[in-house]
Amino acid sequence: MKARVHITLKPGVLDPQGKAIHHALDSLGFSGVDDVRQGKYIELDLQETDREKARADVEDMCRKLLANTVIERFSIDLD
Amino acid sequence: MKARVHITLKPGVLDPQGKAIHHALDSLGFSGVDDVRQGKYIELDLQETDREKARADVEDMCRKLLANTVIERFSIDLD
Amino acid sequence: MSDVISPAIIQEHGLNEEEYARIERVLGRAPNLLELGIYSVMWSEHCSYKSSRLHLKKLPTKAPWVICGPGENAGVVDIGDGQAAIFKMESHNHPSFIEPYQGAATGVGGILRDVFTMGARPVANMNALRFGAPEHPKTRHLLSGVVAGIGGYGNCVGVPTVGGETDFHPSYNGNILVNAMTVGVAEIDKIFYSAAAGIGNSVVYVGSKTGRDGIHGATMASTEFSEDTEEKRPTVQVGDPFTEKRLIEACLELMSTDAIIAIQDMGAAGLTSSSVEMASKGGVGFALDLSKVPCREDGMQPYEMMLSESQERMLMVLKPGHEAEAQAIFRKWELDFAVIGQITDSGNLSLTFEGDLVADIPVPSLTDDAPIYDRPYVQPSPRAPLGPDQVARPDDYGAALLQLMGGPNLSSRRWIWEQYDHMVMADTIQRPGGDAAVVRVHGTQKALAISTDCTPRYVAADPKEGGKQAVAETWRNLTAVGATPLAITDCLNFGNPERPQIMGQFVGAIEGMAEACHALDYPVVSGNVSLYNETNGTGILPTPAIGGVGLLKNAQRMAGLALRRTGNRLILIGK
Amino acid sequence: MKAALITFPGSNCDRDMAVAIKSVTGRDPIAVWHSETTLGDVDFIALPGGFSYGDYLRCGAIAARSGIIPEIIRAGKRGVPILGICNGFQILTEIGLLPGALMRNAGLHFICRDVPLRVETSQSVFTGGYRTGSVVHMPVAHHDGNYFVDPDQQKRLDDEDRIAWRYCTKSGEVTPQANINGSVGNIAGVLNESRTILGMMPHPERMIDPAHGGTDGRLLFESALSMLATL
Ligand SMILES: Nc1ncnc2c1ncn2[C@@H]1O[C@H](COP(=O)(O)OP(=O)(O)O)[C@@H](O)[C@H]1O
Repeated sequence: MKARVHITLKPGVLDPQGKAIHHALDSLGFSGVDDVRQGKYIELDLQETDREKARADVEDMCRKLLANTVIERFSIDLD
Repeated sequence: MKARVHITLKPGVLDPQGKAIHHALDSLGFSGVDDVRQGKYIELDLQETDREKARADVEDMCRKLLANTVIERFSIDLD
Repeated sequence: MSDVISPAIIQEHGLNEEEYARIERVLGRAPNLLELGIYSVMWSEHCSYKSSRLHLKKLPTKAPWVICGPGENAGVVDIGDGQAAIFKMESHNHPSFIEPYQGAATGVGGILRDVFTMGARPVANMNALRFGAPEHPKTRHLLSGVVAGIGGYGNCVGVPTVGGETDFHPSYNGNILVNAMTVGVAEIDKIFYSAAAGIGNSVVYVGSKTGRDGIHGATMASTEFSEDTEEKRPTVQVGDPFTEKRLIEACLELMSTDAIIAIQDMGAAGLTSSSVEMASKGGVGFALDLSKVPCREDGMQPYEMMLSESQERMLMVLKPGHEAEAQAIFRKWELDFAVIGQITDSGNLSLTFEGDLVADIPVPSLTDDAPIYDRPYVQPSPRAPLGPDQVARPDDYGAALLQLMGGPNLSSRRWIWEQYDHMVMADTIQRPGGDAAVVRVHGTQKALAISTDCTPRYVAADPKEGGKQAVAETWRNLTAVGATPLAITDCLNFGNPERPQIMGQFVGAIEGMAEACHALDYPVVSGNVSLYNETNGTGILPTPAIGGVGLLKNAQRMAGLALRRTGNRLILIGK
Repeated sequence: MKAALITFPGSNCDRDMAVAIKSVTGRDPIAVWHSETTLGDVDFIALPGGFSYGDYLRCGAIAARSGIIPEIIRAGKRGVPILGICNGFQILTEIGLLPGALMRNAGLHFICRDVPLRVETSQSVFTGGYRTGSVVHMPVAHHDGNYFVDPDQQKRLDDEDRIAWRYCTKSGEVTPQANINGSVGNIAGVLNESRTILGMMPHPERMIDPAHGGTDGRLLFESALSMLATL
C-alpha cells in the first residue's frame, strides 16, 4: 500500500522558504500570488495491507520521526 | 484559489533523503517499509479565479522556478 | 554475445569509423554492444587523452620532492616529517551547465575521491569558475546553482572550501567552467595506488549502489532497452555528500589497517574505467560477476552497470583473508560492500552476468591500443602589445578605479565564499580574500598554501605567454603568503581540438606552462583536460586553470595582505 | 574530569571540538559513537557540529533518534552539563532538551563568517567567564540556524534569563540588520531551565587560538571545563 504524507508548518510559524519563493515569483512577474507555503511530501511503500493498521503505523512514524510537532503538522493519505 | 503543487524526483533519480529516512525508519523498528521518496509540497494562494488560467499560470511557475525539470517532475491540484 | 552494431550505434557511442575498425582489429572480431560501450568509454577523449597526450608529455613532472607525478588518481609531493600533500584539479563543466547544483556538487565529490583514494585525508577544496556575461539571462541561475552545489557538497563532507577564482566573459555563455580542486594530507608510508596485484585476490565494490545515472550511448537504438528504461535513465547524477563523508571515514579507517592492495574510485566511467585501470596498471586480468554488483533498481543490465556514473563508489583489491575485516568497517559506516570478482592471469576483462560470459576483452587493447592523435594545429600569431598611448587617458582616475573595482571580474567574491564553510577542521589560517589560502597541517608547525589562477584573455592573446603567466601567478600568490611553491595541478579547458586554431591554443599554452614550470622548478604532478568546450562552433576563451600548492615550514611566518599600521611603508618590487 | 564527545554519521566538527576540549583540559574527550547505548560516568557531554545524516529530513532529526540519545537525556536531567554546537544545537532541540526549532536561514543561503555576539547572561557554566552585555566574535557556518520559538516560549526564555547570546552589531546593538539568519529575537544560543545545557549556532571551537583570528571562543571552554576539571 502507498502512503502519502504531507508535512507543513503550523500556522504562525514563519516559512522562510515559502517567503523566498513568493518573492522570486514576484520578481519573475507572477503578480497574482497572495501567499506561498512550502512543505514536505513523503511517499512510503508499505507492506501492510490493512488500512487501519497502515494508518496507525504511519501516524506513529510521523510522530516519532517524520514531523517535528513543535513547528510542523502532518496529514496522511492512503491509496 | 488555492493551488497545491507536488514536486517529486523523476523515477531513477537518486533520492539521498528518501534513502536516509528509510534507513532511520528501519532502525526505529518500522520494518514493513519497502521504499521512501521525499518530495516538496507547495501551497499557493492565487488571486486568479479562472481555473484554466490558474492552472496555466502555475504550470508556468513550476517550469520557471518551482521545479527543476532536469531531475524533477511536478503535479498541480486546484481547489 | 552477438549484437548487430550498426553505423548509427557506433556514432552514438562517439566513435568514428576508423576507431570502430580498430576495435575489430584489436579484438579480432566484432564487439557486442556491451563491449562497444566499454571501448567507447575507454577510448573517449576523457579517459584516453587521445588529442592531448602527445603534448602533455612536454610538461616537467619531476623534482626531488615529487613522490608521484601524473598518471595516478592525484599527484603526491613530500612535505617533510614523513608526510605528503596529495592534490588534483578536475573539470565538471558540462554537467554543471545542464544542472548547476548537482553538476557542481558531483564535481566536488569526484575530486575528493581522487584524493582520499590515495590515502589522504582531504584538508582543503578550491574552485575555479568561469561564467558567461553577468547580464546573460542564464548567468545568475548558473552562478547561484554552482555556488550552492559546491557549498552543499563540500560543507556537508566537512572539508573547508578555502578559495578559488571566478571570471565572467561572454565566451562562457553557453559553456561554463566548473573546475574543482582538492588537497589532502597523507603519511608517506600509507599512500595507496591503483595497480591491482595477486592472482585470485578479491575485487571489492564499496560505497553506494549503482543506478541508471548518466548512461549515454546507443541505448535508444538498442533492443535491449525499452522506452520505459529510457525514461528511467536520468542524465544527471545526484550527489550524496552524506554517503561521501562516510566513504571517506570508512576508507581511511580501512587504510589504517593492512588490508588493501589497490584502490581506485569509480570516476566518470564508473566500473569500466576503474576496473580497466586497476587491471592495466597491474598487468593482470579481472573476472567480474556483474550479478553481484549492488544495484539501486531492479532489472539493471550489464551495459547499464558498466556505464553507470552513479557517485560515491570505489573499487578495491584486498589482501587474501581481509574481506571480513573490511566488511565490518563498511557495515559500521552503513555502506554497501560486495566481493564482485577476482584477479586472473588471463589479461582479460571478463564479465559474467547470471552465469553467462557477456564480455571478454584484452585489457591492454582498452588502454595501450587506444588511439592517439597528433592533431594538426596552427599557432595563432600573438596579438601586438597595447602601448599606453593607445589607450585614452581617463578624465577621472578615481572614477576609473571605482569602475574597475566594481566590475564583475574584480569585485569582491565574498558572496561566494561565505556560502562555503571555509573554516571547518579549524585549521584555515588564511581565509578566502587573500593571495593564497593557507591551511595548517593538523598537529604540526607546517601549513599548506593553495592558489588557483588563470587569466584566459592573456591566453587568448598569446597562448604561450598566457600559459606561462598562469603558472607564474600561482607561484607569486604562494610566495606572497610566505610559502615555498612545490608543484601544480592543472585543468586545461579548451574548445574543439579538431580545429587547428584551438589545437594551437592548447599546444601554445602547454609550451608556455612547461617553460614556466622549468624556470621555477615547479613541476606538474596531476591534471585534467577538458576539450570540446564550445557552443555553436564558438570556443570558450582558452582556460588552462592552474592550481599551485606551496609549503610553509613555520605557519607563524605566514604573511597576509592586510595593512597593519598607519605609517607602514609600501614597497613595489619588480618592473 | 571525563568529557564525552558524541559523534554521528556525518558529524564533521568532532575533531575541532576534541582539540578545543583537550587544549583546555589537557585530556582527550571520550569518543562516543551514536549507536552506543551507555555513557558511563561523564562530567560533560559535547555534541559537535556537522551534518549528521546529511541534514536530511530535518537537521538533527535522524541523529535525535540514535541509540545513545536516551542516555544523554538521562544525563541532562541529572544535571550533567551538555554543550551542543550548530548541528549539536539542532539535535538538542529535536530531542526536547532545549525548546524551539532551527529552520532554514531567512536568506536561504549557507552563511560562513565571523559574527559579533552579545553576551546575554553570564549565569551559566558556559558563559560564566564572559561579562554580560559585552560583545564577542565567533564564526558561524550553517544553513539552518534560524531559531524559532512561539511568543510565549520566547517570553519565558527572556524572563528566565535563558538566552545566552544574541546576534548584534559590532557595537553590541541587537538590530534586524545584525540578525544574520532570521532568528526570533536575534537569538544565537539558549540554555535549559537548570542552565546546564547550552545550544548555540556559532562555533566557539573555531576561535580558540590566535591563528584562528581571535580567541573569544576559548573562554567558553575554560569557564565550563575549569569548573569541572576539579572533579
Ligand atoms: N569561486 C571562489 N571560491 C572561493 N573563493 C574565491 C572564489 N573566487 C574567488 N575567490 C577568492 O577571492 C579572492 C580574490 O580572487 P582573485 O581575484 O582570483 O585573486 P587574485 O587575483 O588576487 O589571485 C581570492 O582569495 C580567492 O580565493
